[in-house]
Amino acid sequence: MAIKVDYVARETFSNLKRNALMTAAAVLTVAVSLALVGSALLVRQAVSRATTQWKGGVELSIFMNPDATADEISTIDRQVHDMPEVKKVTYVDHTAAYDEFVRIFRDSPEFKESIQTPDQLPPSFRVVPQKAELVDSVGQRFVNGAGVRQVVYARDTIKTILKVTRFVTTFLWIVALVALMAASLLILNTIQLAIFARRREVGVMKLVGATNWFIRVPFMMEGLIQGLIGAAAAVGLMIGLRPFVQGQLKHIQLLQQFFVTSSQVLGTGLILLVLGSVIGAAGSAVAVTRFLDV
Amino acid sequence: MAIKVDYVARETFSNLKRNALMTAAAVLTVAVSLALVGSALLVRQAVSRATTQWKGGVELSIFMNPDATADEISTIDRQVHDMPEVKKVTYVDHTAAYDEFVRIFRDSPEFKESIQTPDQLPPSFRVVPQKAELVDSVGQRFVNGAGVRQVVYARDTIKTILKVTRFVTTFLWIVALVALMAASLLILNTIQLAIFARRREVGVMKLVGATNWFIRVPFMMEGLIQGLIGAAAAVGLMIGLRPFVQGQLKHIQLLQQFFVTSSQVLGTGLILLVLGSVIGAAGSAVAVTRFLDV
Amino acid sequence: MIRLEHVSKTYKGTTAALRDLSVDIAKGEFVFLVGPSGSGKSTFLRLLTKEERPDDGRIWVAGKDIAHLSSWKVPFLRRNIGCVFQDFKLLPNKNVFENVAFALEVIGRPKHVIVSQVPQILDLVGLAKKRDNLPTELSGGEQQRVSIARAFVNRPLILLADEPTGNLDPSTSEGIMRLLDRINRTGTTVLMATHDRSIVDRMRRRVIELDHGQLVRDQARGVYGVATN
Amino acid sequence: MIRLEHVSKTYKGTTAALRDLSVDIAKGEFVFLVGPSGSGKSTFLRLLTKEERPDDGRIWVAGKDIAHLSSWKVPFLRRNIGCVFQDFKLLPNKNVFENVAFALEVIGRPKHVIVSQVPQILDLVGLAKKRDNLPTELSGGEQQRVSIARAFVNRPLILLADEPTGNLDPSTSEGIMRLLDRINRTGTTVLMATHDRSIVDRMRRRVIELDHGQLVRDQARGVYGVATN
Ligand SMILES: Nc1ncnc2c1ncn2[C@@H]1O[C@H](COP(=O)(O)OP(=O)(O)OP(=O)(O)O)[C@@H](O)[C@H]1O
Ligand SMILES: Nc1ncnc2c1ncn2[C@@H]1O[C@H](COP(=O)(O)OP(=O)(O)OP(=O)(O)O)[C@@H](O)[C@H]1O
Ligand SMILES: [Mg+2]
Ligand SMILES: [Mg+2]
Repeated sequence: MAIKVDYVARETFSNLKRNALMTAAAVLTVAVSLALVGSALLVRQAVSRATTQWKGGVELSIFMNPDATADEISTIDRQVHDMPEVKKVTYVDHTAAYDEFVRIFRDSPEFKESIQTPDQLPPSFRVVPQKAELVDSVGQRFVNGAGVRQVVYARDTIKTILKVTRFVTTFLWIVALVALMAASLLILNTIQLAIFARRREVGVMKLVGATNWFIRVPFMMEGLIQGLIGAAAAVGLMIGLRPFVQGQLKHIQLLQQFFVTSSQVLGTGLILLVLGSVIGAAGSAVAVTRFLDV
Repeated sequence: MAIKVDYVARETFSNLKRNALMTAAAVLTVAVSLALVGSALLVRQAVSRATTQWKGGVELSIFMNPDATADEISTIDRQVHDMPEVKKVTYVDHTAAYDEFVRIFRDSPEFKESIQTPDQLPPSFRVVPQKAELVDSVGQRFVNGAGVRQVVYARDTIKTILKVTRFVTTFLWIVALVALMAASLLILNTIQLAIFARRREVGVMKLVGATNWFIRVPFMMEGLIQGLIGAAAAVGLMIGLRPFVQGQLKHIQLLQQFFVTSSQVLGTGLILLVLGSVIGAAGSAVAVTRFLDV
Repeated sequence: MIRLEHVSKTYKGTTAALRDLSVDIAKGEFVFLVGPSGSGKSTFLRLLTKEERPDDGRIWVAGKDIAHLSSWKVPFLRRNIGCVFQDFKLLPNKNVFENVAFALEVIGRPKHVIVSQVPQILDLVGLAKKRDNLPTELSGGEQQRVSIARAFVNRPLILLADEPTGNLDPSTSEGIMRLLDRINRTGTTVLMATHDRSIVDRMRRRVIELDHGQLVRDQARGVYGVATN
Repeated sequence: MIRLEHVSKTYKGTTAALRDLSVDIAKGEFVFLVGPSGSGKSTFLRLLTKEERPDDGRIWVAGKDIAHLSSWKVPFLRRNIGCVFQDFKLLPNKNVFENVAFALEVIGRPKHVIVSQVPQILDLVGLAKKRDNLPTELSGGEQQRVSIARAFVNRPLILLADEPTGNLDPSTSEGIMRLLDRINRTGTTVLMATHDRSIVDRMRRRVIELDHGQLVRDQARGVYGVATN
């Protein structure tokens, strides 16, 4: 037997209205719980963006001999530019190397004085590979190049960054999962309690001849709507708080990379809405089924 | 009229048993919520410990002239050691400075070759002040000391670390507060719903002549016990998960400072227990009062 | 229409609510179920709707062996049976109109049928003016009449009424009994548990008397009882 | 003992549950409250326990003007009044013994009193064997008797009984009426709303009849009514 749409709609809305306290309780729980999940997801995305940036900053330097010929230099230059794994190349000539040397050792004059002319310093290529993982293989190509004196990697830095990134990402996945589980538990809990308060009603419906689905569907719709409203509130909270948090983060150099785009926020919001409605509807269905055996 | 202890005890325990579903729901909510609050508090403590350590690592260097006399050096040595603001001093002589220079520029041989003998490098004092904030004032004392060539601060590093620390601490305070508010909301919510399911019972008690306190006290005891059990579960969770998380963190150099002591865990646990019982008891009292007006 | 064979039912902690009961009720009969408080009348009625399961014995309702009815068919069994419950069992969140309409919605009746039939039956039980009240806003007798209206409204094959006049004054009771009688004349089998001596004595229909769960009397055109007072 | 002066009560959505009612009941009286379903009997009783507030008029119970009773004193008013509710109002989570004992615990009676008095009163209403059952595990009449036992057990000054025999068979009813009579003879004022013609006619006590919330008859040694059937 098909269940009539207008019956379900009427039933759902009058129940939402009549059980205002329970509706409020369920919506609140969904909102708080999903806000938690959403935050975990967003932080995770921000971290992954920030680490990509940091990783992108990982580079290698190909130092030429101070007396390398222009020919040798331009050969290397061409080879580097032709590699698809390379994202960016900068050529640092004698003068630039000296300027940088001076800048780095501004506070340590004793080093500065040890180098008198730019020619003492070797020119070099700064190479940024597409991925941090490619640093090794790119460098290997040039170790024995003509006029190349040495290839220098930021090995330790890379390793640390990769480690930290892997840890933080795993950690935040776990946080998001735990948050999701906690949220589901709390939401189911609330729905269970709300339907528990109406168990006699369910029993009476059965005694009057209602089929299980006839009773279940309005409850599921109710749960779905509660879940949806709760999720919408959570999304609203996230969108509302973003400018504030972002504003705080701007002040800190290290954390400037640490932000999420609007589309990420919207994507996460969509996930929350889907989660909210699914948990709401499925939770109600499960909870009401416990009392259907009359 | 005094309310009898044995009445309250009997009432409380038989209610906890008879309303098993609601008890479970309330305990679960308290446990999940307080675990959240507890985690936020612990992370905050770990961060504050880690930043103290990092800040403790902030130092300044007093570079002597490469040709400073032994007299000049020992005068500075004595002065630095006498300052109460100073935590730790290390003297880096010519040889040590050269060793470090070689180590730092291991990957950049072109620099290494510019310094030929240890005597070219100046000896220095590494000074760690008691607090990162004192770096400036300590350094100021020696700028014009005899034989002192220059005082070098890690100014930018200090500033960044201080900023990050201040931000992270504030951020975690906010997270803990929000978690606490969310937890309170969820717990009150659950209690409210549970008592809502028993509103008729409360009404009947009133009609039979029970005073408000006669009804309220067993409900409060019930809430207190639910809160206590929930908080205990949260504490158990925290204690149980600590070795695992700590184990994960050990693998990462940067985050090795990032841990909490057992006493901090116990302190936080105590806070949670108090919070759980207070929220449980007070929440029940408030929730039941709504239905006492018969 | 209704047949019980050697039916027994014991709730936990009760000596026995029903013991070895065998009863046969034909289509179109009007039967009073009498007996002292706690003698098993409500249990008897609850077995017919599968609200309770017998420990022993077999039960046929409308030609079906309900012991072997798969649980998804139970709602369809119940739609053939109108039930006036002793404790009314109204839906607390629905008003009078919606409570009665619910019995029609459950069997998928279209809206125009609901809109025409419900006010009619509410009129019949004298509750036309209370159609928008919630059950908590009704007097005891009014709640009972809503329960009666709901049981009647979908013209069931069988009508089970558990003390349908317990909270009604004599003249309202009489109105309800006339209604029951009218429904019975259209072919509905009526089984009514009651304590109301004057109604039973006046109607002179078949009387089944239970005592401590046992059948102690089954009398065509019977009276309430032989007890004096 | 009980005095109402020009009391009116209108629920939202009702024309009027009580209209300008004035009644005076002396200590030790036994009064039947009769009237058709929905005439305001339960409302009358609910006003006396401050379960409802009158819109108008004044009410004295046990010498106190209950319109001006501060709300923390209401429980103490109620302890002087035993109440048999039409819908029983048993505590669903407590068994029979505990439900009855609760009325004694509320007024701080010591344990030995409870342990001796409760079984006694349960015996009196014929429920000694059901003392450990929960309300949902009782028949309708048994629930009603628990409600009666709870109202009696603390020997109140006033006993309000709202159709206390609605779910009881005639012989159990008679037992309850004998009990009520006995209690009344010890000085308790009894006010009983009922639809049971035979009880009222047999007892010949004062009868107050309501109709549509108005007092239509107040008769010493009266009968149920003049309606014929
Ligand atoms: N759910 C239950 N659990 C345990 N015992 C029960 C349950 N329901 C009924 N009983 C017991 O079974 C017996 C028969 O109950 P039933 O409700 O059938 O009586 P009844 O004839 O309807 O009585 P009344 O006229 O008072 O309504 C009673 O002794 C009752 O206490
Ligand atoms: N809470 C309420 N809200 C609105 N109307 C109410 C409420 N309680 C009672 N009424 C109405 O007030 C009128 C009197 O109700 P009351 O319960 O006093 O009647 P009664 O004499 O006890 O009837 P019965 O014999 O059926 O129990 C009825 O019409 C009823 O519908
Ligand atoms: Mg019964
Ligand atoms: Mg009434």
